[in-house]
Amino acid sequence: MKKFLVGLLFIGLAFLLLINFAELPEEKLITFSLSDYYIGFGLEQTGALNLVTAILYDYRGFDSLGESTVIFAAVSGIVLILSRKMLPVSSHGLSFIVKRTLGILTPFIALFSLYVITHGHLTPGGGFQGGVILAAISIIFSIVYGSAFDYKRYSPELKTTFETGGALVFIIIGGLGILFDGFFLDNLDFLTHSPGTLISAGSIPLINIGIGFKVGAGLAIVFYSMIQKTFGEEF
Amino acid sequence: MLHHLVFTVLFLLGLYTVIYKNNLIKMVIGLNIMEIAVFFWVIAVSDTGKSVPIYHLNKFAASFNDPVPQALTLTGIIIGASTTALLLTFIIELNKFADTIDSNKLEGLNE
Amino acid sequence: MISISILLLIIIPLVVAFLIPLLDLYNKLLRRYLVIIGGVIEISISIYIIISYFSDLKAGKFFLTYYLGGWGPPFGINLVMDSVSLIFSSLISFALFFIIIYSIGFIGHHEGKYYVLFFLILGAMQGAILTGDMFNLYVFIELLTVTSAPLVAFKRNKHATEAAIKYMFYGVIGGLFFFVGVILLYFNIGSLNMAQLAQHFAEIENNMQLTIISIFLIGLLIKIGIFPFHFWLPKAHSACPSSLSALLSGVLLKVYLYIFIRLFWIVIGFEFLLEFNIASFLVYLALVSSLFGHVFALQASDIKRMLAFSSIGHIGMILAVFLLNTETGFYGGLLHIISHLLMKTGLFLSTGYLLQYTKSNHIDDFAGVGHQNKGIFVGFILLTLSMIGMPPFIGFFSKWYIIMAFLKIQHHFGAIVVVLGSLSAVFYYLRFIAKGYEKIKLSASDLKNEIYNRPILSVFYREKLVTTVIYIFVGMIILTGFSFRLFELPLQEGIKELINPQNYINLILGG
Amino acid sequence: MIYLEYLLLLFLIIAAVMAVYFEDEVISIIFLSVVSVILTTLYLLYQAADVALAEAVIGAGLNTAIYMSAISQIREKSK
Repeated sequence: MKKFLVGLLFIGLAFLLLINFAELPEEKLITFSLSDYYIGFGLEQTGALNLVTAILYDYRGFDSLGESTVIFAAVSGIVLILSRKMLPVSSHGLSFIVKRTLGILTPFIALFSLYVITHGHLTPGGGFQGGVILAAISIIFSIVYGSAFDYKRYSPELKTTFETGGALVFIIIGGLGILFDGFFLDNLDFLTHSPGTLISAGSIPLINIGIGFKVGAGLAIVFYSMIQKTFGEEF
Repeated sequence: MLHHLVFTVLFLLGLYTVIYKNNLIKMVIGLNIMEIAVFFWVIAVSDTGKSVPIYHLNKFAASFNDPVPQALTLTGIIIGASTTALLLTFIIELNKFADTIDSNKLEGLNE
Repeated sequence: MISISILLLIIIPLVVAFLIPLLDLYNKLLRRYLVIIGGVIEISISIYIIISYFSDLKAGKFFLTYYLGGWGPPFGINLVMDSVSLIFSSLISFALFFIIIYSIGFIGHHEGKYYVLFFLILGAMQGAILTGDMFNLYVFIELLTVTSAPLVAFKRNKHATEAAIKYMFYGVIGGLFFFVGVILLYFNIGSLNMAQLAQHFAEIENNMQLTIISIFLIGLLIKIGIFPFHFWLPKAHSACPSSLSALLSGVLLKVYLYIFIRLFWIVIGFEFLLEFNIASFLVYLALVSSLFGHVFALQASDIKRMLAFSSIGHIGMILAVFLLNTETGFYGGLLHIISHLLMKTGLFLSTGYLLQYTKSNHIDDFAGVGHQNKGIFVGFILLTLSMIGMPPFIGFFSKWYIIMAFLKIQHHFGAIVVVLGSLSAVFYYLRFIAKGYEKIKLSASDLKNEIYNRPILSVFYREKLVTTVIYIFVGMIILTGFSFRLFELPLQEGIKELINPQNYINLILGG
Repeated sequence: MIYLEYLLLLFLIIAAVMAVYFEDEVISIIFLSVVSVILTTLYLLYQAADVALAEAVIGAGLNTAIYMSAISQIREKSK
């Protein structure tokens, strides 16, 4: 019965999606729409070359706060569900050659992630993407060196500190906005120099750095919790 | 029209997987495909043949694609990744208690 | 009027949630104080808003707003608080404050993450209610799903994890539909601000209007748990600890109802639901859902499942009475939202207390509970009486106005469903009350057996706190029953806003 | 260029169908990451560089790792 109803819904949905979605209008109804405003004034108002970043961290910065809170909530939930008071059972990792190669490569991966994070307002990228690359280092470490290696190097306490610290940095920068310009998450105007330089675009790079470390640490915690031998109780 | 067709096919494929597959991990994959379909559609429709919404320093061309859907999709992708991670965590936990990830054998998911 | 206090309603819970893990690294005992301080700050901001803007409310021009990042309404995100949001927001601060106090006595393990997720839910609820931006609303809806799902699985057994998976699947699909709706609105109109969308929605072509409405309807009906999409609700609301059931069933469903009201009365005008004949269909759908909820509650032998099914019944009733789109309907619906919030939260909290003295949630184990905990069981009975709709309590008055609203426009089916629901409620609550007063004789070995069979959770840390909170809720339903006219002023202002959405648009866009 | 887009769209659908079709979860996930890679290219074609970077990093990188760890946990348990 349930599956039959769902099937009916299915056909209706196919009809809806195919027939009606194709009728999207070419022009938006509002003559001066959101995108016109952002494209027209984005550079001079925020100082960011990358308009997507300008929207994400300045015009709609509150969305990004909510978004990073979603990641924070997911991490908290995963740790809540999978937490066991057990040391991880480590695999031995891959061969010597792979370990050495990774050792040489790691600084470059870290550098690339830092580049993506700090140049969010100039080039494609930003805190979220760079943060995921940062987390990838942790993931590769636990694959290549075995899961205990990462645990010894970067303890869960350190990761937690980075994660919550990053989120708090976001809120503190927002609070600075109240202090200097009168509104929460206001772009800090005194940091805006000529567009195109690294330190421009007001608070956007700072927020990017906060989010980058937060996302990196958070996703590392997620991966680490998921590879933990959570059913080690038997042995 | 082609984009709408691809979107519809992918979305319904994902929905089909969520509803008719029994393997829980396959169901999560179906959910992912649904999300992918929506995000693909948003980006494909918002592309009007203009350039990436990033200024070059020396040439100030101002005919950009609409940056707003891109920002919204970015948010959506990240939220989708966190929900996927959470769902997989629940499945690991369920497998620990029930020793199966077949939704047919879990009467709690089928009533 | 620009006021930072409505921003603080969202930010304070988030800050508390971010601080808890940091504080845990140093000292775990400080956490409890931080949690209480956070709750106190939250509720005092709510009280501050009510007191300092009371004259505005009386004059009928209560309206607070905040521009995030300093960008004005059409281009940035703005927070809005009007009379309807004032009712919901202060109710949530109030209810969650007491649930926090209850949790301190009730939850025994994994407290740190529990409070993190709890405060994130509080922040997300306030955000979903106060935001004036469509996409921001989507982000907060997803945040609500992501934070409440791990709490559904909090008990960490097979049952709870299954419930969480089911909840998550429905929640993510509902959220995805909501996302598509928001994007469609943006592609058609070119804005994300609710007021601007409301202004221009009438200019979209008819087919597209219908598409947008149906996409949003699928998304929101899944979230509210109306009949064809209600499968996740009873499991999810009964699998978690009682304090969380109270949160999900008593408070979270109202947030989704608020989003429904905000969307279909202000952003998408109600006249479009009438134009496409969706409104009358939805009334019947909601009433059928209500009937289903009550019927399933009759055959449920698990007390928390029974309460969850009863929630489906009540929520369907509220939705139906709102969809009548009359002044009496709004009054009855808003009043019943208040009363159902108080009653269902109180019921789940008292059930949580009573269930500590039973082996399981099953009705057979409920025998003799009334003798063991006399005071709380009397409170439980008073709450159920209010749920049924007995005169001196608030439940009677709200149900009275709902029936009046149905009768006023000659909608007899609705009135019959409400009465039938109350009648079946008499039966399904009476079963448990009668069982609770059953005399049982326990031998010494039986007693020992029962103590050893108790679940691990049944350790009370501070029993006094738990009972005090329950008594407060019982007191609230009696007090508000005698003086439900206290809500008259905000309710009337809220009704004015729902009837005249143009007012909201003018206030935000300054036209 | 337009043929490249058609080809990619075709491969996108084929990869998605494959991800659903195979019973083995590992193969499904590999095809899912293939979908993500194709999607990244498409996003670049559609002039959405930020989304392409996010899709490459999250869809092809992080999601695959998380799926794999989940499956290894589940297989280890049932062994």
